[in-house]
Amino acid sequence: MGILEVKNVNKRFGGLQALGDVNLSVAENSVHAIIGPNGAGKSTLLNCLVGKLIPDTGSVMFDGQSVLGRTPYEINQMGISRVFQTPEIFGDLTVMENMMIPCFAKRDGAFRLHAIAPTDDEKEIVEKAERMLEDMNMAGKRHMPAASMSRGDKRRLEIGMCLAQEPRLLLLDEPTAGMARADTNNTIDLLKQIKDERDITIAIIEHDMHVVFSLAERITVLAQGTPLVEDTPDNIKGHPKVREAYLGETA
Amino acid sequence: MDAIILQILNGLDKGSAYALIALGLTLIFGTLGVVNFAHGALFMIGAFCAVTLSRILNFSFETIDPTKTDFLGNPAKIKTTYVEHWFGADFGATIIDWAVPLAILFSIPIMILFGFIVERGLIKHFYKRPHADQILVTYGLAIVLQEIIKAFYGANPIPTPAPDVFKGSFDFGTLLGFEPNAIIYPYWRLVYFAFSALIISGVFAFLRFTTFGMVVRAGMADRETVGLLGLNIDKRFTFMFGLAAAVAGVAGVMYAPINSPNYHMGMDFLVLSFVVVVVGGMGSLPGAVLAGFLLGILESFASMNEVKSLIPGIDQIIIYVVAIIILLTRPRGLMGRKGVMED
Amino acid sequence: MLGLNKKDFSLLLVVAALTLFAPFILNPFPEGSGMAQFNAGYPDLMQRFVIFGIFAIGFNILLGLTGYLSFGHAAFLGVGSYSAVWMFKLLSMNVIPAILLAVVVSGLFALVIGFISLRRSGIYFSILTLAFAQMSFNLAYSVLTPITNGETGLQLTLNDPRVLGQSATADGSIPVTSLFGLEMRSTFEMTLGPWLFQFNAGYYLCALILLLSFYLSIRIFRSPFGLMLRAIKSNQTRLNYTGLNARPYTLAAFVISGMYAGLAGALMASMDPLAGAERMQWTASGEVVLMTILGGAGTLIGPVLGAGFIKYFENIFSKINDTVLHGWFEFMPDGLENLIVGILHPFIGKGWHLTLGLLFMLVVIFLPGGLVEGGQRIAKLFRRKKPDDAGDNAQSTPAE
Amino acid sequence: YTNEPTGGSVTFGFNVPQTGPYADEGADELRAYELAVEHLNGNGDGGMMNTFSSKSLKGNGILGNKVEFVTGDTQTKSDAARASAKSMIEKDGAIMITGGSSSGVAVAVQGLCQEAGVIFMAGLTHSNDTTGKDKKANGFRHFFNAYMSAAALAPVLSKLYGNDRKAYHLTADYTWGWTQEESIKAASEALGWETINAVKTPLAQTDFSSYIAPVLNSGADVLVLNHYGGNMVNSLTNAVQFGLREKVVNGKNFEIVVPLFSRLMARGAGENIKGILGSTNWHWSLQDEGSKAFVKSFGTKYGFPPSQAAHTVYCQTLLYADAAERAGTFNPCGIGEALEGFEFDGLGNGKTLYRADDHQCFKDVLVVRGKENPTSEFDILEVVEVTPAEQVTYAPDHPMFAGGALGNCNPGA
Amino acid sequence: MNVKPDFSKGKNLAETAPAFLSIWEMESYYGESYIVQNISFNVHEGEILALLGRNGAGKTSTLRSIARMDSPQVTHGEIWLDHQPLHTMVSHQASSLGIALVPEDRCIIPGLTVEENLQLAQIAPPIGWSIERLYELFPRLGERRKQEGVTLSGGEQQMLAIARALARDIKVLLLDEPYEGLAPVIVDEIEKTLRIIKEQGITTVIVEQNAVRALELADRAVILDTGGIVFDGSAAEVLGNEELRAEYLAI
Ligand SMILES: Nc1ncnc2c1ncn2[C@@H]1O[C@H](COP(=O)(O)OP(=O)(O)OP(=O)(O)O)[C@@H](O)[C@H]1O
Ligand SMILES: Nc1ncnc2c1ncn2[C@@H]1O[C@H](COP(=O)(O)OP(=O)(O)OP(=O)(O)O)[C@@H](O)[C@H]1O
Ligand SMILES: CC(C)C[C@H](N)C(=O)O
Ligand SMILES: [Mg+2]
Ligand SMILES: [Mg+2]
Repeated sequence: MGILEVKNVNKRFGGLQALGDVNLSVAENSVHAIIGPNGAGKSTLLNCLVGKLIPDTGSVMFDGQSVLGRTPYEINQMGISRVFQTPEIFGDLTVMENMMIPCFAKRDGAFRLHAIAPTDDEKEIVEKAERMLEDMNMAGKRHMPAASMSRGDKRRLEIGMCLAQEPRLLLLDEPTAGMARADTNNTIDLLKQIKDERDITIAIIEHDMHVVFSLAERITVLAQGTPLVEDTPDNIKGHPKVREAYLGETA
Repeated sequence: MDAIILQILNGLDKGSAYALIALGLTLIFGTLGVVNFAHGALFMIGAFCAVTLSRILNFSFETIDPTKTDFLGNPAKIKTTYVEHWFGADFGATIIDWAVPLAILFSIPIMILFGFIVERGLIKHFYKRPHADQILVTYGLAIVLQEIIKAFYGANPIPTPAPDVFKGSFDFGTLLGFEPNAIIYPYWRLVYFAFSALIISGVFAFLRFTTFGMVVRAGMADRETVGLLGLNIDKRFTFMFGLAAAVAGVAGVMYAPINSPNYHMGMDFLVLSFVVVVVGGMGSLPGAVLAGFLLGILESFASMNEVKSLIPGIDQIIIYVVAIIILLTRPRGLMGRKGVMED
Repeated sequence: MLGLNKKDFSLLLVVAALTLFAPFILNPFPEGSGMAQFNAGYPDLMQRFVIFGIFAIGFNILLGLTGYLSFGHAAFLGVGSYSAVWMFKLLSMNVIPAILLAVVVSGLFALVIGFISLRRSGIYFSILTLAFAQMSFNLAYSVLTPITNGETGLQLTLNDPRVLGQSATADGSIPVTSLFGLEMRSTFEMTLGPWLFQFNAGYYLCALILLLSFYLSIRIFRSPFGLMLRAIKSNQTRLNYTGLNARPYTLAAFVISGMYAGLAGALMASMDPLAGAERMQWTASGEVVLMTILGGAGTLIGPVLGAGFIKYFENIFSKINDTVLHGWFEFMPDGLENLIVGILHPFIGKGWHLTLGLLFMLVVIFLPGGLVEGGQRIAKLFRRKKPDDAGDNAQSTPAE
Repeated sequence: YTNEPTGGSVTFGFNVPQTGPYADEGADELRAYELAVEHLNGNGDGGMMNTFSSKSLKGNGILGNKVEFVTGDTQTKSDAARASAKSMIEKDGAIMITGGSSSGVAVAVQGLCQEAGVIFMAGLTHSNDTTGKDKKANGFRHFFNAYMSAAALAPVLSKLYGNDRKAYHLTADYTWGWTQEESIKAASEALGWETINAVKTPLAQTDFSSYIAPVLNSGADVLVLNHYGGNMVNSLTNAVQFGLREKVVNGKNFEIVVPLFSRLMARGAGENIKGILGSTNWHWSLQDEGSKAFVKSFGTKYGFPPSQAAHTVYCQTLLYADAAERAGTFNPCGIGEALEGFEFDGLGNGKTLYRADDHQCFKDVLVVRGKENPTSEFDILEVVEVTPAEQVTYAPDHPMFAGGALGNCNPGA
Repeated sequence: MNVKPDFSKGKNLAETAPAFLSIWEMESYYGESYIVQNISFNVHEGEILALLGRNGAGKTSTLRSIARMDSPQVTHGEIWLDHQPLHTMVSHQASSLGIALVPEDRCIIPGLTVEENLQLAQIAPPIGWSIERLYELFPRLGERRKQEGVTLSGGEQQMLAIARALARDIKVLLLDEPYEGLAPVIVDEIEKTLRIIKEQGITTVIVEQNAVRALELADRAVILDTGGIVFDGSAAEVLGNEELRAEYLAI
């Protein structure tokens, strides 16, 4: 029994069957990669997990509880965090403030009428946010408005924000796309480290095979909305169908 | 029954006025994304184009008539208009009589030009600014325009009648088998209705059957990218603004005989036209027109005595009640597009 | 100090000093001089400055922080006024119960209207609030006349019960509003040479409340709550996927700003016990929007400046007439005098709207951040001259 | 007392609508005020000071004080009007406030003046309430009121339209509209008329077609428009557009009545005004000496004849000045005493009484009609009848004016 | 390097090969922040130039400056394309001269379908590939032609952005991370296409985090670091230079 159990999920957009009978089980404290051609339905599947989309049929269980019918923030409070394919951050706020918000969310829940003490007085939050920034190698940019960072930096910030929430399941949609090689490697290390230290489960979508094969313990290949195979990285690498439909010659 | 038919006619007519104003507004507000508080002023200026033309046609010279006296007892001055002087009394009088329809021709170039100037000189700097800034600047503009008109024409309404042939009313009742005079409707209001229909379909056709509409929509969503595709969006926005100003102006001209124009008539319509556009749904032309008719008709029904006695005061708030209900049941108004001014 | 950082604290001090010494600051010209026309240091206008300042500060908590543009806030101001006047009619002339009731009632109104309107965002939200306010206004004007006294406005009469006070004073007039006996309209006048300064009890009560409101608003801006509100403005999607529910935050901001409006309404009624329906009209809602943007939305002090700016024009410019102009330019040769008066004529007196409209446009075109930005630019000029002066100018403290 | 004049001058506060729909009336009021001040200070031709029955004014200011004035904008809003009046009192030291172009505003400002302890000389305000349930000891009204309009119109209506009529009222939904509707209804029903319906219309309404349409088949043969200003212009225009004037109902010509006429506003209705009956406080075509003098003085200065608004505020200014002169003080209580029960003539309305009980003037009322063949742009109304004062006088405790108390005069600080 | 060449007469920076696109002492600002710091380089007709560097190095800013976008603002320097002064133009004029940019965040226009997004590119002359031909290149887009562009999957959007650039008749193609988010097989496809384009004589500037891939494709490379040029030379040279690779590209 995995921490995340997706059963027979279907999703149609008009005439398009974006997801057809998807079954997926992600084991606790593992890294599970989902790969597949463009438009295979990977992001759609993720959207169904976090409440952005509601599947037409099927069930999604997280830690024994159904996530269907819950709002995104409720699902997040259950312990699922998500990094988007195009960075979603608080552009008008500074990097530090961006980082503080998930820390508050972790501590206070979905809503709390805060005592109107200055934010700087919330020592634990400030410290935690600083620590996260350092982990993400962004401490120097603390006072920068998030919108004026380059895109690679935005993406790293978003990952940091999700980690700051100490989620139990972290969903990453192409986290290293557009990231410089050095930072990609750092991110890989960080994710590995976090996974081990914090008892976290990671589901990752990536087109960068380097990332996939360095991190994943299991891989599901999705094609045209249905899982093609699910196996260990080594077996996937050699799988002829996968090579043909997805990897091409290079990998 | 006859009362209901009458109110439907009324509602259609009111609705066509709302629809026409909303159409102009939605070109700027729903399509260009500028919260244009000066739209009412454009409408008002249109109406004053009619006033101005009739003033121009009434330019006259004075001759002293010693047989009569004025209010202070001095010899009275008698005025003769140049138009009558040049074209003869009869034909001259006809021209003056047709001032309002003539004013349509007169107003279109003026309004387009005016729209261009306002857009180039002012609005163009505000596409990227917050909506609140747009409100401030267009509201300022509206005040300035109003005050200028007030300085020239005073604050009182100025009667601007329709040509004589349109005086009187059409007896619908006899067509439908009612007694004579049971359901009558003024000719000019019928003209107004027909005219709105014409303008509305004209604008629709233009935006529907040319790529212009698509480019402008794209430009509002993402100016930068449209520029990357070699399209000069500025020019098109300017043109759109001119078009909207012309629509507003023509609506104003046509409205002049219905209610005598005054300098703040624009403000009276402003809030209402925003409500109509938003209820219709941001970015949707058909939505704005539909909402205009819907609200017009409902307003007419709400002012029926039978309805008012049932719910006192309903005629004062019906528009707002309906607006609230529609916006709560349909998140983007009747036919709004996604992502237009939702944040 | 007081839980504020240095910059905010000095801003608070500046505001405190400004309000405290307003009777001097606003009356720079000696009585009887030509420029005395521009003096604004009389009780009614000073009260208006601070009351609309409070209104705008509250509005800014909603607009400046969450970015939700309400077009119906005047409704809460009106509700506050009506509640306060009813308190004067029924209970007593003491302003405290009136203010309390007004704040509570307007808060409840805001809760209901906010709860419904906040189901939508952007322009749809604005129109919902507008619709509610216009409904309230139209009803107050007509059907609800028994409660609101329609067009004339709700006034005190000699027949009001005033159970804890008196219906009429000994000499047969309506008692005046007071704070435990301190009459709101009592004014101490001080003559200093040709200058006349007026210190009015009502003004100082309003000023005190303004300071409290301002302090509270600084605290809100700097608090985690304020941070959440700014996050809402910035990116609601991210907020949702960070496990935060935007709705209660926006609703709280809406109710708080509604209560500020109610407070302002109650103070208006306390200074002058009349509640008119026009207070709720869309133009009144629009006015507070204009004040906030004109001053600088999202800045702490901006809304107060904007409020002062608009009220100054409404009250001072509208009263300048040709006779006054002729008075100023008397010293010139006749022809020149007439020419100048002729040029200025359209902009003063009945033309004050024109001037205001032009100024709106100029400010928003040249100072995109509102009057505060103007202040910042001036401050920068100074700082450039004195590069070592690191202390931030208090006038210019945007939220971020 | 409040703002006691020092230093040889006395300041009046002219508080009129300078912006908004009544701005033109406000402007005309201001012209008349300036004229009055000119005359009081001994400049110009003296205008009605020469025809005024009381001769205490000498053209040397008031009690030797030069008259000065400040102006303000009421915006036709109670709030703004009070703010403006307050600033005149607090900042400019005005001893008397006058003006206004709406009953709501007048009542609001009158209340303020009572509290502040200055005299309020009401300008345009026609509601019964101003000197009825909202009367104040410090407030005075020269203008006539809705009751008087009704009482003056009734005999003429009966004469011209008969006693068997069915009336349909459209009423602006606020204080003034209601009292006017009430008054006309009472007076016309006393004639034997039947009131078919009385419909309230929102003040902000601009297109009245949906209110006019039901009149067509209601069986009514008279439409009473209790509207003023833009409302009146639009509702009348709409009524004419719907062919009401050509209609024949119950064998009678359909008629429209506009109980309160203003020439300035009537211009906005253009042709539509022709033949329509109404009442007015004063008209420039009157041929008594006072009116002639006023028209001459005003017309020479400004080039067009004065409106009733100009007339009434000119009278109010003179009456105040005269009262101060006679009382020998600017103390509001002294002035009140001098005005209460004061009888005068020569101000264009014939013999007039400022009644002590409610501070309302009683004088002849003009019934007017839109002129069929105007000879000039000002020649819009013709006087049909001058209803003598006795016919429009009512008891101070008349039910339409009941409630409220005059209270005591308040001299303020 | 310090003598300013006379661009208008065709004399160029590198005297050996005639430069087609010349950037001369270009400086760009976002508001107050100085981002592109006085850079000069040449691109020759028909070549592929790889523009490389870390996150935040200023690659995107350089491309946007060349495409004459409103931000960043070029405050100093000159840009010449085929003897035409680009720096005096705005983006739509640059586009009609034959500059096309595939932006890093794809910039698919909301509210328009896939097909409309392409049509939009073909309103203003000069017009390039026909829409049908583009669908042949990216069959995925043909299938989804009636769908709203922004609801495409990430990779599909990337295809659309590239297709949109090709829909115009271009002289210079500026690609900002074109492979990002694409499945490896598709990357192979696009690489092929770029080679075809090159054969047609179109000049390409490519910004890519996958530096090896880019360098294998490119003729020359320019490496940026904090807004300035640190290397300008042949692609092979970079691949052979351990130091450069380690220092700036982490490969
Ligand atoms: N709202 C929508 N309406 C219609 N079709 C949609 C919608 N959202 C997604 N699709 C389609 O569903 C399919 C699956 O999309 P999805 O985003 O899940 O792909 P993906 O596997 O994440 O691809 P990529 O790797 O390119 O990001 C795509 O073909 C896409 O065009
Ligand atoms: N809109 C902006 N306002 C202010 N600064 C900006 C803006 N956009 C980018 N910057 C800054 O400009 C610098 C260069 O950014 P640019 O996007 O050009 O980098 P890049 O090389 O494309 O990086 P990446 O590989 O991450 O896309 C960065 O430091 C960034 O913070
Ligand atoms: C201006 C007045 C004569 C009429 C106005 N409507 C009133 O309320 O009294
Ligand atoms: Mg995806
Ligand atoms: Mg980049």
